[in-house]
Amino acid sequence: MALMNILNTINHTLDQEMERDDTIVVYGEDVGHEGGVFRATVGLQKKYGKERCFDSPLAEAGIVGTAIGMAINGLKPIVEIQFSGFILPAVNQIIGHAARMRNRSRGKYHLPMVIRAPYGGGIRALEHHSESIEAMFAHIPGLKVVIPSTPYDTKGLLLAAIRDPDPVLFLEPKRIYRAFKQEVPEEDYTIPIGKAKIVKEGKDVTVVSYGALMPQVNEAVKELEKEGISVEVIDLRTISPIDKDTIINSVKKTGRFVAVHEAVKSFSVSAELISIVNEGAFLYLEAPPTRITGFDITVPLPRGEHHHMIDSARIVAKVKEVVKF
Amino acid sequence: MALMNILNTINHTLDQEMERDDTIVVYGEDVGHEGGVFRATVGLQKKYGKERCFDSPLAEAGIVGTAIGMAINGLKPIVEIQFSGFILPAVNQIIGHAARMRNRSRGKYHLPMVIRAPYGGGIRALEHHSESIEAMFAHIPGLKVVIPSTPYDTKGLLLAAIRDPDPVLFLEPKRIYRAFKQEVPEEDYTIPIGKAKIVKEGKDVTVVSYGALMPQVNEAVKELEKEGISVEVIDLRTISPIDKDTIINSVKKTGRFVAVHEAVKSFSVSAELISIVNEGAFLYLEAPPTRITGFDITVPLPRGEHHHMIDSARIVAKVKEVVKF
Amino acid sequence: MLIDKFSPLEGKMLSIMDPEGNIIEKDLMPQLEDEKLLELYKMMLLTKVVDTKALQYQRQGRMLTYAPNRGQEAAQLGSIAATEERDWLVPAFRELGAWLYKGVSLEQIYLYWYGNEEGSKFPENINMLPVAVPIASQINHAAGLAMASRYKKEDAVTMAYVGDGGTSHGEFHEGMNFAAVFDAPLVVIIQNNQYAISVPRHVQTRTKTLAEKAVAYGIPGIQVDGNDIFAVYVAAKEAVERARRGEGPTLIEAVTYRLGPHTTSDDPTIYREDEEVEEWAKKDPILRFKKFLINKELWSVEQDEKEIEAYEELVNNTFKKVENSKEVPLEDIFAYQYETMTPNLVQQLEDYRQYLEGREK
Amino acid sequence: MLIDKFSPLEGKMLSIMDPEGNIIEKDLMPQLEDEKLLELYKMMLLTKVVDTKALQYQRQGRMLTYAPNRGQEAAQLGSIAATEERDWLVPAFRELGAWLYKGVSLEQIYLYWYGNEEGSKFPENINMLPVAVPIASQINHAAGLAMASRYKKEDAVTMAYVGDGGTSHGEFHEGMNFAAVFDAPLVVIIQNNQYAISVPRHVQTRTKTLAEKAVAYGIPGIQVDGNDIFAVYVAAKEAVERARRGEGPTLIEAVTYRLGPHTTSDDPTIYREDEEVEEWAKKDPILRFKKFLINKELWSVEQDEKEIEAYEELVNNTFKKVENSKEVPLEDIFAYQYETMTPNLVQQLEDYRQYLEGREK
Ligand SMILES: Cc1ncc(C[n+]2csc(CCOP(=O)(O)OP(=O)(O)O)c2C)c(N)n1
Ligand SMILES: Cc1ncc(C[n+]2csc(CCOP(=O)(O)OP(=O)(O)O)c2C)c(N)n1
Ligand SMILES: [Mg+2]
Ligand SMILES: [Mg+2]
Repeated sequence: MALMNILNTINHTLDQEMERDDTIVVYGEDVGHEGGVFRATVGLQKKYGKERCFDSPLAEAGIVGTAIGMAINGLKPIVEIQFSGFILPAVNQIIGHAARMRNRSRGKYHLPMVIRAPYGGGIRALEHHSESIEAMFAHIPGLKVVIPSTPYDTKGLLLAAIRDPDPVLFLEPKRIYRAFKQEVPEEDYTIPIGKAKIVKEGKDVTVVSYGALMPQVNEAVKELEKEGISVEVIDLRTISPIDKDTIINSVKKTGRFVAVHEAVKSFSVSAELISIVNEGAFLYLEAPPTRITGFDITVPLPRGEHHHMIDSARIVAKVKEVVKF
Repeated sequence: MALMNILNTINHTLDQEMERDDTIVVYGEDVGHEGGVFRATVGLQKKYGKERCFDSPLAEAGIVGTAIGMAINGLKPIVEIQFSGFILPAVNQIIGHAARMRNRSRGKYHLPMVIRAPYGGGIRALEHHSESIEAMFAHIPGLKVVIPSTPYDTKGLLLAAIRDPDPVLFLEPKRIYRAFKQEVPEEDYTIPIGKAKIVKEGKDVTVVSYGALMPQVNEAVKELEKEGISVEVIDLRTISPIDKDTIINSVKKTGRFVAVHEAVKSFSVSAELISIVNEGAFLYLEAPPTRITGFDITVPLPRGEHHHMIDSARIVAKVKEVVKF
Repeated sequence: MLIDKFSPLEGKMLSIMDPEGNIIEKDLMPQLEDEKLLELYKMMLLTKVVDTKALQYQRQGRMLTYAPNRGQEAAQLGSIAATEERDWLVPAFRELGAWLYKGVSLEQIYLYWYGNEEGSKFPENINMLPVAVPIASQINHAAGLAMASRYKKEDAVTMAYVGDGGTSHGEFHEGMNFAAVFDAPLVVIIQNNQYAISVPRHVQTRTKTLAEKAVAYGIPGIQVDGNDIFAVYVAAKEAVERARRGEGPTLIEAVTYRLGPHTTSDDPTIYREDEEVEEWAKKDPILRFKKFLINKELWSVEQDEKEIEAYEELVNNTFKKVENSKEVPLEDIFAYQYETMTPNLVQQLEDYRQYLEGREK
Repeated sequence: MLIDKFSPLEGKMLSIMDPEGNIIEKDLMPQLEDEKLLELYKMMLLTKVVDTKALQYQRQGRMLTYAPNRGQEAAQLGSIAATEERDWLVPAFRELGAWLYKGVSLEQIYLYWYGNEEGSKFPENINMLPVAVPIASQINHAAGLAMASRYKKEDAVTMAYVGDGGTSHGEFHEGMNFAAVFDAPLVVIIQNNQYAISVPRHVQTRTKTLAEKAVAYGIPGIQVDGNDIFAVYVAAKEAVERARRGEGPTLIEAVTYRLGPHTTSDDPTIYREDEEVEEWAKKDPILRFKKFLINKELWSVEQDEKEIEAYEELVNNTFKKVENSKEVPLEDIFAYQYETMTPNLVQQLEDYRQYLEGREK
């Protein structure tokens, strides 16, 4: 066991798994010698050589497209897209091919590959460095989309992603990369993809969120509990395939539902969550299932971004509203 | 007035507007000499010259990216993506730039451009020729997404799209390109983007759909009315910005809601519709708002595609279920 | 190296056999055994029959969209013949000749064009990717396959195909560059058939040749007469050997012509003149090879006719099987999205089955 | 044409002034008036001061992420000086010198790096695009701008910038090819500063030069000493004139070096040796130009010091203004998504305002 933040945990997990499995190769822009702009892959090239951890040319379709070829030819590539905003040039490969190769070849080829990308705002960055576009990929059959929110989960989910026989988009909550530490077991463990976590049981209202917003949610919940509101908190962990059962069962118990995410509101993950709640727990609803999300705008540059970011006070206010309904 | 199908109408509308406005240029793969693989631009090169209607190299980011440059420099490009499945290589330009140039430059630059792309399945085509990925783009602030379902609407919406100061993704229901004809006025008219159409008033249930499925919906409704169920039918016409008011007002009246689309179910347009209904008409709901959609799968090749396509019988069955709830 | 003698920048193109089947570059003529020559020729014939028949079936309303390759047989067979069984084939979508050479059954090929994913489930031992419909995107897969072979220290080479139109795409650029940077054992064959659907080659790019695009990746590039099976073979062989020795990728432009329509939905008379087609018909790669073999007394007109007849029967019988094949079962459209069906998919399938049952009643 | 004498395929690079400020290619020396020379030099100095100060502010925690351009002043000013006011500038993101030359106010530039979109709202008369963060994507915009100029029969030229890393991207390929096919009046300057963040030039591509990538588009490409303002200017001038005459695009590789970090978040000591930086510091483009001017008795050390001091004051004052500028108003993050706010946006803004008001109570 060691105390680690999310970033350390990614590095530790890649390291451990590369040691165990020499079909793993790790690459992307600045991933090799430098160890990534966030240092997630630091030390791996030194330890495993340039063959297994290397810098690629600056070309995202090239990165993902070659990974598809490698995965077909017996390797397990783990590629990094430097920021999720730069995944867009690779969308033809991800949506057009990675998600489809198994179905296209009726199972002859499958793609054990992971695409890692830091996502989300709140780091006072330049344009295209703050996006939350998980909904786009969750909409695509054949992909899995995972977002951890703690160091412990990061290890378990990343190992599960690497060992998954299908392509996994692993979105990393970069705002909380170094926000806090947790005991992360040295030994090998996986957390199943497709299972949400009940972070805290409660009975008045269900709050579902994921990734970089979980700390705000947890803070809000503390506040709410002080005021006598019992909140059931669910960390989705996997956006797709989504864990309907956990959500529906929770809402059957609480009768109230709030989804929280940073991504823009319309056509988002929260829309799907609200639909799931309707489909599975309509008769239990005591208030309209609702959502706290980013506005329907391009993430603003830092001098305007704070307007757009969600803090715990907003969550508290909305949950109270829902409980009072 | 002339009887036209959707495809003729597109050609007629482009022609009329090119005549009126010589800042319009029309291009894309096979768009010039041949007039497009569907012949939507046939005759335009002959009439307006190679300068205004031309073939481009085979490169979708190039097509959309150059259109952005042209729109900034005083032109109104209307580009064609041959099939919506091939829009993926252009996503970096569409989402990363087209949607953002106005905001990025605080209004100095705006992009009066239209991206036309035939979308949807049911034409027994090769892979990547049958996708419905409107949700991906509807999720992106700064874009507008329009889908007509009749020749009349096609003209009004396409003219509105061309004259819109912001980029519009104009998705064409290729399955019904030639399915039926309608009287289309010779004169100039626009249909406002962002307004849904109440195709038929009704009082028992609201059915919302768009594009190539509207004929199935209308057929289903005839069947349902025979059985004494009064259906309010809404054709969305614009996916984004979505017309909440029309939907909410309808559900306030009917208390029941069914969304119908061809696209896969999860994280789709119907999810947003259900959320809108919850947010705006929760207390009026007499049954869970629900949806009939494609399965969460890659569109199958023709020998399996029929399983995936939605026919009027499925709509009838689902609506009855909702009405009986 | 050939490339030193036939630099596209100097306007040179490699050809070995003229349209009359005469060998015009004796020194460069590959030493192929008679058996191999006949094997290749027969495969070209078979390809032609399979292709012509597919078009017929389609015209009869019995086949779906099909992409003919008549005219490009030498470009395909000459190149793929330079590879070994362990090598990888990465097609674009029009490489019928190469697929047949690689051992894909005719039944599977027809099944694919008949709209059934089973057509792309090649037997375990065939190292070949399914058709990549998004133009040029396969070049990145090919680079990755080749990088993996290198990583595993296997000596397999990847041979990938792309069209003249495909060279304009960003994915072509990225894949070529990756392969070059990582010395990947890759050979890319551009089948320059003069058109991308209706768009002629000169609208695609301003360069004189497509082979010279190799310069941008620091690798050899050569233009060959793509209707001359020997020219294609010799260039491909040298490239394959280079790749196998670990010296990196090569770009080969095979100058050829699509004698048929782009696909069965295409009407080529809109964008090209009959005279142009006739000119190219004279350069027919099969005719040329036949003349050569007849000159060499390895083949005869009678044998040719008999062989074609036999192929026609084979093809007709196979197509009937495909025509009578079952539609894709409902389960199958759900079963291959992931290794294990998600709960969502399980439920959607179950709900739909129940609905269908209810409907039957 | 210069390109005929300095072919990158023959390993030639154009330089006119050596690191000591001596003119080594007298014939090629451009005829610039003294005034112009001083204007350019002063703008290089200003660029340097603006850059150095931005880094300082950032280290003091007063500035957000900033991308320094120290060392690349000649590559930027030499090229942009070859354009006219009506021409278009399409930056990547590190072209401070070119922006200043184009007339963008220092205040706006700092405002941009200070995290405010207003920094990219250039005055009506400045034909310049905002920073394009997605690498190489701007080359397609540039091709489109240039195609539009041609369509409108205006003689404006577009000058676009891209990095060495950017040349690997598919968008570079597509934009270059479009520009070439449509004879667009475009000049693309590759600022080859040897690194893409930490990735050295030789990992980016296997070619010896980046200029030779022009071959793939059938257009002229030339490599110039990017720290020699005259070499850059002469090549750019020729290219601009070619473009203006309607002869299509040119690719210019300016060989230079980023003396500072990639951005303020970058630690270059991880990936490069001090000696390398020192070697390049000797080739400093500003020093070199200064020596030339002093030799020519157009400038003196005293003037230099005075000028720098004046610039420092200007820069400090401007930055203070930026530092004291208001944050972006809530309305503004909603107002520019579309020409007219959608009902959805109106409602979201209204709801949030109400929430904020409720919170204040
Ligand atoms: C990315 C992408 N854009 C557009 C298409 C539609 N399309 C199919 S084939 C084709 C032309 C391809 O031309 P070329 O590369 O020369 O190959 P050929 O068809 O001549 O064999 C086009 C535009 C596609 N399949 N993929
Ligand atoms: C499409 C894309 N991928 C990745 C990045 C992250 N990134 C920013 S700058 C940079 C390196 C750019 O190198 P180069 O083109 O040489 O320009 P330089 O920074 O040296 O000026 C990278 C990878 C990006 N901005 N855009
Ligand atoms: Mg072609
Ligand atoms: Mg660089």
